[in-house]
Amino acid sequence: QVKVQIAVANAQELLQRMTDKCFKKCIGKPGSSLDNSEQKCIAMCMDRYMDAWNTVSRAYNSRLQRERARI
Amino acid sequence: QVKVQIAVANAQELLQRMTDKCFKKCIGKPGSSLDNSEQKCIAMCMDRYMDAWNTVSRAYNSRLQRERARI
Amino acid sequence: QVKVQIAVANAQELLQRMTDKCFKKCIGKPGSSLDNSEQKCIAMCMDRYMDAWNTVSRAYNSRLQRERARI
Amino acid sequence: PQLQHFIEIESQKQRFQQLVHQMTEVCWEKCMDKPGPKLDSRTEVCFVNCVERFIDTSQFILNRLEQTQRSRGSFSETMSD
Amino acid sequence: PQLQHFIEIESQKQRFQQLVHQMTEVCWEKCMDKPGPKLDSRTEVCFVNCVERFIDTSQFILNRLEQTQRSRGSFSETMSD
Amino acid sequence: PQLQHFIEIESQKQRFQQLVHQMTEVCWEKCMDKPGPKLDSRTEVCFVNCVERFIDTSQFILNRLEQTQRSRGSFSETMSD
Repeated sequence: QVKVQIAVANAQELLQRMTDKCFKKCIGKPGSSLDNSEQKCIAMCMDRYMDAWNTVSRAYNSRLQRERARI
Repeated sequence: QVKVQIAVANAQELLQRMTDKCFKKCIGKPGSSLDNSEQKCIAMCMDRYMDAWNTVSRAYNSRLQRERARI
Repeated sequence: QVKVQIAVANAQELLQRMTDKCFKKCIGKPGSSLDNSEQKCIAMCMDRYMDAWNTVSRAYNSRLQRERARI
Repeated sequence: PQLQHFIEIESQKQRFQQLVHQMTEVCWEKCMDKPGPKLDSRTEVCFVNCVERFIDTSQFILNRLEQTQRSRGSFSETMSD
Repeated sequence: PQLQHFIEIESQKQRFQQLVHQMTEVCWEKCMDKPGPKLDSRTEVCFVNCVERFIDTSQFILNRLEQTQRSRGSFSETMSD
Repeated sequence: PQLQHFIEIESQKQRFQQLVHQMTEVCWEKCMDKPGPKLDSRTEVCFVNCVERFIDTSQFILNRLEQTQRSRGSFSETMSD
């Protein structure tokens, strides 16, 4: 239960930061609808943000492991 | 009581964000006093920030209503 | 005990904000190691951030004192 | 149950207000160049569109995330490990 | 009452420190171009002025907000609804 | 003790995740110009280096702060007063 709550909180935090970053990157002056090119930009931005998150997570993990091995 | 506490917390959050935004927009290099033109800028900035807050609040509210109607 | 906890929380907050500011100021494109010039920049940035923190703390304190005296 | 209902309503309002604060800040950066003596209609339209597009973006991302999870299921593993 | 006094003092300190962190960050952006080997006096004056003007701005806004509320009373409704 | 162990592990994970969120944001600004159809290898290397340098910076600052405190002891006074 606690695990699920933490996972949900993390997913929400990721979602919020991603929305913020991709909105800022992909929407210039907000128009009367989300046009096609903006949707494509958001989709790509999302995928890259997930890649970034996973890359950072792996890099941090391997750093922690190296430091533990050093001790 | 809870309602009052929430309203106070919201007013404080608005005040803090407004101070931050208007200080950044109106004060270039901070001088030895808040001069007249800076005060005028802050007063206008405040009013516009309040307008923005109210506009956003109304737009968000009407969006929520439209979505509820759709279901 | 509470005092120590607060002091620790403050030191952590300072450390986090300082790391963030000095990383942004001193590291352009992150390379394969923290080179000498980057280390020098971080050391200077840290010292100036501490100076800034102390100056702000003193200025705020003296302002509070002046306001109390006025009442 | 009445108290519970009250708490639920109040925390809904709280989330509403929090998002209003957040969107006001984001849209302020997008729509407000220099604060003038009045909120002109072009800026007001910009704020309204900004709110609508921000919510669209948020829903677009949420929907797409759910679809990806259903087909891959890789992200939830990453998050819980 | 002693414990209560202690808690009050400590949470006052906490608010003080929090504002110091916040103003250090705001004034760092306004006053510090490139960190040099020493805090030169011009930059130090800038930091002191920045703190004073930030508090002036905060008080100016608070006073003006209170005046507006007294005459209109519209904002508090918006906030509590 | 089992529950305590569980809580400890979970809050460690929580700190880990929090730092991942923070570094993703910082490194996103440093490494991502325009999101393309793929994460190219140059950008991926930039993210890995960014994480390593961010932790280096954090450790460098922490070590130097501890050294300064040991020799001067002035900061901890400022912070607790």
